[in-house]
Amino acid sequence: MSYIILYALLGVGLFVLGLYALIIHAHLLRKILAINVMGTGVFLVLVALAARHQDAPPDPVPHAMVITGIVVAVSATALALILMLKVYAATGKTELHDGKPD
Amino acid sequence: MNLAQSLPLLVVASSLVPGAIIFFLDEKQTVARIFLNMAGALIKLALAGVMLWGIVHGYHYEIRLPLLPGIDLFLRAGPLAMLFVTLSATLWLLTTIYAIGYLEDSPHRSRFFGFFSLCVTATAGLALAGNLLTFLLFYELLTLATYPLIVHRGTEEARLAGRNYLIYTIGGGALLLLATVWLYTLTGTLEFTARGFLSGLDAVHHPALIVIFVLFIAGLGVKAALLPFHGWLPQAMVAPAPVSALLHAVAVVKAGAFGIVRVVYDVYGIEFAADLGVTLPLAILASATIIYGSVRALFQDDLKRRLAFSTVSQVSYIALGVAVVGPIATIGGLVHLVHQGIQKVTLFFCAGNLAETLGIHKVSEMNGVARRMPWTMTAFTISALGMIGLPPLTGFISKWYLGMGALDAGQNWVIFILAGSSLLNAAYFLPIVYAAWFKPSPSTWPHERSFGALETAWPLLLPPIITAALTLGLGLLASSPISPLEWVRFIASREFAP
Amino acid sequence: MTGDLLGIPWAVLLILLPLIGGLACFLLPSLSKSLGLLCALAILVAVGGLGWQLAENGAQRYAIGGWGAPLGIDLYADGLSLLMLVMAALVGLGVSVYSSAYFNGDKARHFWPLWLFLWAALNALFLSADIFNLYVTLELLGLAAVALVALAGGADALNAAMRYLLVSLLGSLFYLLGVALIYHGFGSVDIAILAQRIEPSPAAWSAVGLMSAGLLLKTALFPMHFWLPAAHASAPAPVSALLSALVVKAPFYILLRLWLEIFSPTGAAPGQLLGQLLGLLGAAAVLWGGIQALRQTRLKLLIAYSTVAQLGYLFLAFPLGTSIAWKGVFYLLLSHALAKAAMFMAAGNILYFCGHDRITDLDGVAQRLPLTLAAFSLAGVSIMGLPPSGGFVAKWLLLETALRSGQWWWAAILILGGLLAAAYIFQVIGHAFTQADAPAETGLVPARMEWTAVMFAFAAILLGFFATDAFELIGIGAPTSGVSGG
Amino acid sequence: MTDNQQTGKAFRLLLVLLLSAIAGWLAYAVLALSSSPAGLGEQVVTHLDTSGVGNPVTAVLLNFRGYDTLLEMAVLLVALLGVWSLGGIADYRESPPGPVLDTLSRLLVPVLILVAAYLLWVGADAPGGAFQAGSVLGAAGVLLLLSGWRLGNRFAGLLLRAVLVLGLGLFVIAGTGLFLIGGAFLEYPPSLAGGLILLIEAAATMTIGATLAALFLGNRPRVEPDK
Repeated sequence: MSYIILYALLGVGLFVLGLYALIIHAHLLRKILAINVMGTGVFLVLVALAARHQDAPPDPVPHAMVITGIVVAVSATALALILMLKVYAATGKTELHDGKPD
Repeated sequence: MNLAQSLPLLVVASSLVPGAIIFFLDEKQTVARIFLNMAGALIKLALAGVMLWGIVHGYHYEIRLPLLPGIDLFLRAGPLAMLFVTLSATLWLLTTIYAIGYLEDSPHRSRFFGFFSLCVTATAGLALAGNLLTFLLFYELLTLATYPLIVHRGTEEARLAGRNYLIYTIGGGALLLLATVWLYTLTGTLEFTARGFLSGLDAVHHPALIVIFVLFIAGLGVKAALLPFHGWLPQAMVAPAPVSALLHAVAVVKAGAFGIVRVVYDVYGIEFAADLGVTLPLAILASATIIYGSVRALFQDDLKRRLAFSTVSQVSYIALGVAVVGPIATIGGLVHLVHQGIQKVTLFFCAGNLAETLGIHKVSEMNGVARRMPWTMTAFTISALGMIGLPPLTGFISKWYLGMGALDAGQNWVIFILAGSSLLNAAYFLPIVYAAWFKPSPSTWPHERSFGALETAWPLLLPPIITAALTLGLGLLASSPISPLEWVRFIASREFAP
Repeated sequence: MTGDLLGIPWAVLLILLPLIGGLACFLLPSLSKSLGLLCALAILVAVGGLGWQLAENGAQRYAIGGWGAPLGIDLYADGLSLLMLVMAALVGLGVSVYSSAYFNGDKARHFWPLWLFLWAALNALFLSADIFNLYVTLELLGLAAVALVALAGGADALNAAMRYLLVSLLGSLFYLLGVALIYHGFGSVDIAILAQRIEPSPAAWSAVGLMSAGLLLKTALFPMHFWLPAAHASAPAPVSALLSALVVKAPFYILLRLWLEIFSPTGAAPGQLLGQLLGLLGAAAVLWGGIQALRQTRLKLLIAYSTVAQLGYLFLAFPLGTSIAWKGVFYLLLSHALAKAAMFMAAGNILYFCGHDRITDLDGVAQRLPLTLAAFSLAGVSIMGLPPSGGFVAKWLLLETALRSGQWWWAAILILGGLLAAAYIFQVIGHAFTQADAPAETGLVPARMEWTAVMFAFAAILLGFFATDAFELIGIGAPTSGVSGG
Repeated sequence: MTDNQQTGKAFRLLLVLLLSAIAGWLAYAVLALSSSPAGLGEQVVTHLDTSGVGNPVTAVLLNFRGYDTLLEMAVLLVALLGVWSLGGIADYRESPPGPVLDTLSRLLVPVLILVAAYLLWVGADAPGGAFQAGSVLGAAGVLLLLSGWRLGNRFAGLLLRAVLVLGLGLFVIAGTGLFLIGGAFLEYPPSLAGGLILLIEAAATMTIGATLAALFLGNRPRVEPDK
């Protein structure tokens, strides 16, 4: 066991914190940020564990996965932000209404 | 050979194909629609005749299509199937003629006749079904195809009647499905076999078989309008008269009764069913329905509702004949399938004529109507007397065999049911007949239409006259070799062979 | 010649065709309709090719880049993938035809590339043998689906799209964390390799939990269905059809793969328990979805809740667990896809024609849109599970297994679900048959849109007659071989 | 929410407990992983010399798992399609850039482009590569947009779209081409691998940069109705 595992634990912490924020907060921007925090947590777990064997070089595969994941996260965040602005423009609210039409 | 094998399929297709084409006809293409209807009906009747001939001469007609893994869609023209096919083909032809006359100039005829044909397709299919799965398929098709006919008028009342009909029949279908699958998990086969295919099953399963029997009777009893499940039938009277005729005499109610016959004889086997002890409760249920329906009919002023409760009562004769257990009672029950159909269809034709021609809907409006419409009321009277069971009409034959069968099987109490029911039948039919012939007619009718020299349009008049003649003729010629009675004897001899 | 055709990697083509089609539609918007339809036909041919290949040679594995698992990414096609691909190809073709009439102008310009990318995501997902690659396809699918929902415009649709996006991302992240744990625990992301290596461990169990939770959320199993009705109901009609018929099935497919191949050896006891739990949630979905559908006043919401209920059926096979039950589920996937596509298209036609979809005001639809009503009703027959439809075959197989194994309560759920379905479907039909007081025609529905719906409904009905052949094809590569016989 | 503060509190407490339990369990699972055997690192190293690049991460991204990257380019494009299909924000105020921003962007943009090119080139053998380069390029685009620069009409149509699909398009074309000449899809012959990867990466860099900038703009560049 090495100190590197602490980063992985931190990743788990971020994931759960993000989840908490996603559930608790109603404001859409906070929800989007929470999703990003969760994502960062997952990436941290991936990358940190890749370096857990100190005698070997870090495993490059999780790094590649994280880069892919980041691009996906950026794309999704961009779409989410614009969608949020559109929701705001259409409803005047920064929150989701509870889905019952009319 | 191949063509002969596919005859059962052709019988089904002979109404399916015209029906499918009719859906796409424009409202104004009356000639094409009539041609398709009549061609389909005549072809079906001809095919049925060919198969009857073939069966008498020892041919077998069956066809299989794979459906589920291990279970086929299976059509087979056995003697019992042919009884029902011939009946429905004959009555369909007449009902079609009647419907063409009845619905003249009314809207949505293409839709109507399309579903009408689908109904008969379903009836022919379930008559010819060689296993329970096929039966189930056409049973559900029948439910779906009749629904648009019941709501045909598009009123709120029709919608509610349709909804009620569905609550009963879809529920019944679900029970039937459950019973069928359950049975399949026990036996691994669903094929109808003379004298049943369950008697070899381990005794451990007997309680399950009793529950399955109850499910079957409940599922089929809905269409057959057995006692707690009859509620939809009087409500469905909002439909046009030809639909009522179809529901009561040709398709729906008969399908339920026919299903009970199938389940008791060809799934359980009558002797095994008697051993399980399920026939006596069925007989009691049927008897209760007979009396209940008659009593309710007594108090209806609306003519069609009175006829509807009469159906509730009369159809249960079939179940009663089955449940009494014995060759003679079986003959009575099965032959009543035919006789009740012919009689009841006549009555509904006549009721429709009264409504269409004079605007009469109520019994209390029928005073002296026989003088205005003598042909219609003659037909009505013959059928009503048949229903009561007056010799030599067809209804008498049924009741005679039922009574003899009950005595033969040692179930003497059934005699009292029959006698009581006949009295009640007389009580609700004879006043109508009396009023129509002997009471003075009012100066005006509720809503009279003129049809020239005839008392009403000829397509409306011809079918009841033919069916009334059949009621008389089949009664008189009951012992001739081509009568339904002889055919039923042939079927019964198969079920009760030593 | 035959050998050459058999040698073509049809699987790769199935992914490339919609990708290229999407790119072409994006580059040349004025041609997008024709390009889209062409692409749909080409995909159908390719699926045919793949099916032929599978029938001749059995299950196929294709190493992209020539590396092979575990270093590279493999595509894997067996009977189950074929089923899903065929489903996507059929529904995709129909939706393309329908959309070519439904979308015009600027909407069409946005619809076609998004739809083709969504199709590419579906095909890639159904062919992937790599759990990280599945994550990428899931994201591609999710983003395209969200964008398509939002295409309807309006507050409801935007709101629903926003929620859908958040749920979709959340589900993906759960899934991805599970992938991370699996990779670090067992050193591969290839399903087949993992199936051999995996053994009960905290990482494996966490991964099972995380991935299942994420996928269940995405596939909207009760009580995680909260996002689905609004999204499916407020999207444009062809998109609703896509979402209900295909998109929600994709995460379910992944779950199925994982369940059948990786998770089943992670220890029998928790597996059994989880199976029962999934069955319970499925049963709750069947009942809840049915009751909610019955309570809806808007046609599209009714259909959306029907999807919630129908998805519930899919989970009844988990506690039953036999290969017959799985066959039932596979058939339900297909028949529900066809029937639900038909229903949403029919609803789209009604909306197009009447300008609203209030169920009580549907009077006269039977007279004015007879084909559309026929499509809705026939599709309803399959949804209710009446014979001879595909839905019936599925229900029969599930009922049979439930009764055989003595778990009669699942049979009761199946029967009750069918009754509820009948109730909500006939509620619509009943109102459609009533006579309109005053004819209020607003628009004419293009024939293409009516006929597509009818074709789908018919296909769902006729599906019942092809069960035997279909099960032979689905059985290629024995996708349920990991399942115990009892 | 204010009326139900009591239930709100109870809910929060329950949620915190639940999430703590999840966190605890996940931490336990992660800790248990610390001794699990290594992943694919060794295999990557073994095959590195036939991959065409020296940087193992780039080798995984563009060669061993190049298919993931291909799909990821599609994700990027779909996000942009989604943003464009939303039709932009009507009341998005564009304030004129202040002098600092203006000057800074003039100075920074050329540098950023240079950095991007360097990152792209160096990615073959050291940390760097198309995504890093693309994001730097995207940052340059964002800076330009912030300082009021807009794409000219001549480029806002087909040309822009061509740049946006270049990354994915070239990837697909290369992959298909390779499989037409007899290999597997995306199977680079070792001799060509280095060049092909650089080519694909260059295209991807431009596309990523353009896409990110376009995503930031949040709206399809308007084309005057002149065609």
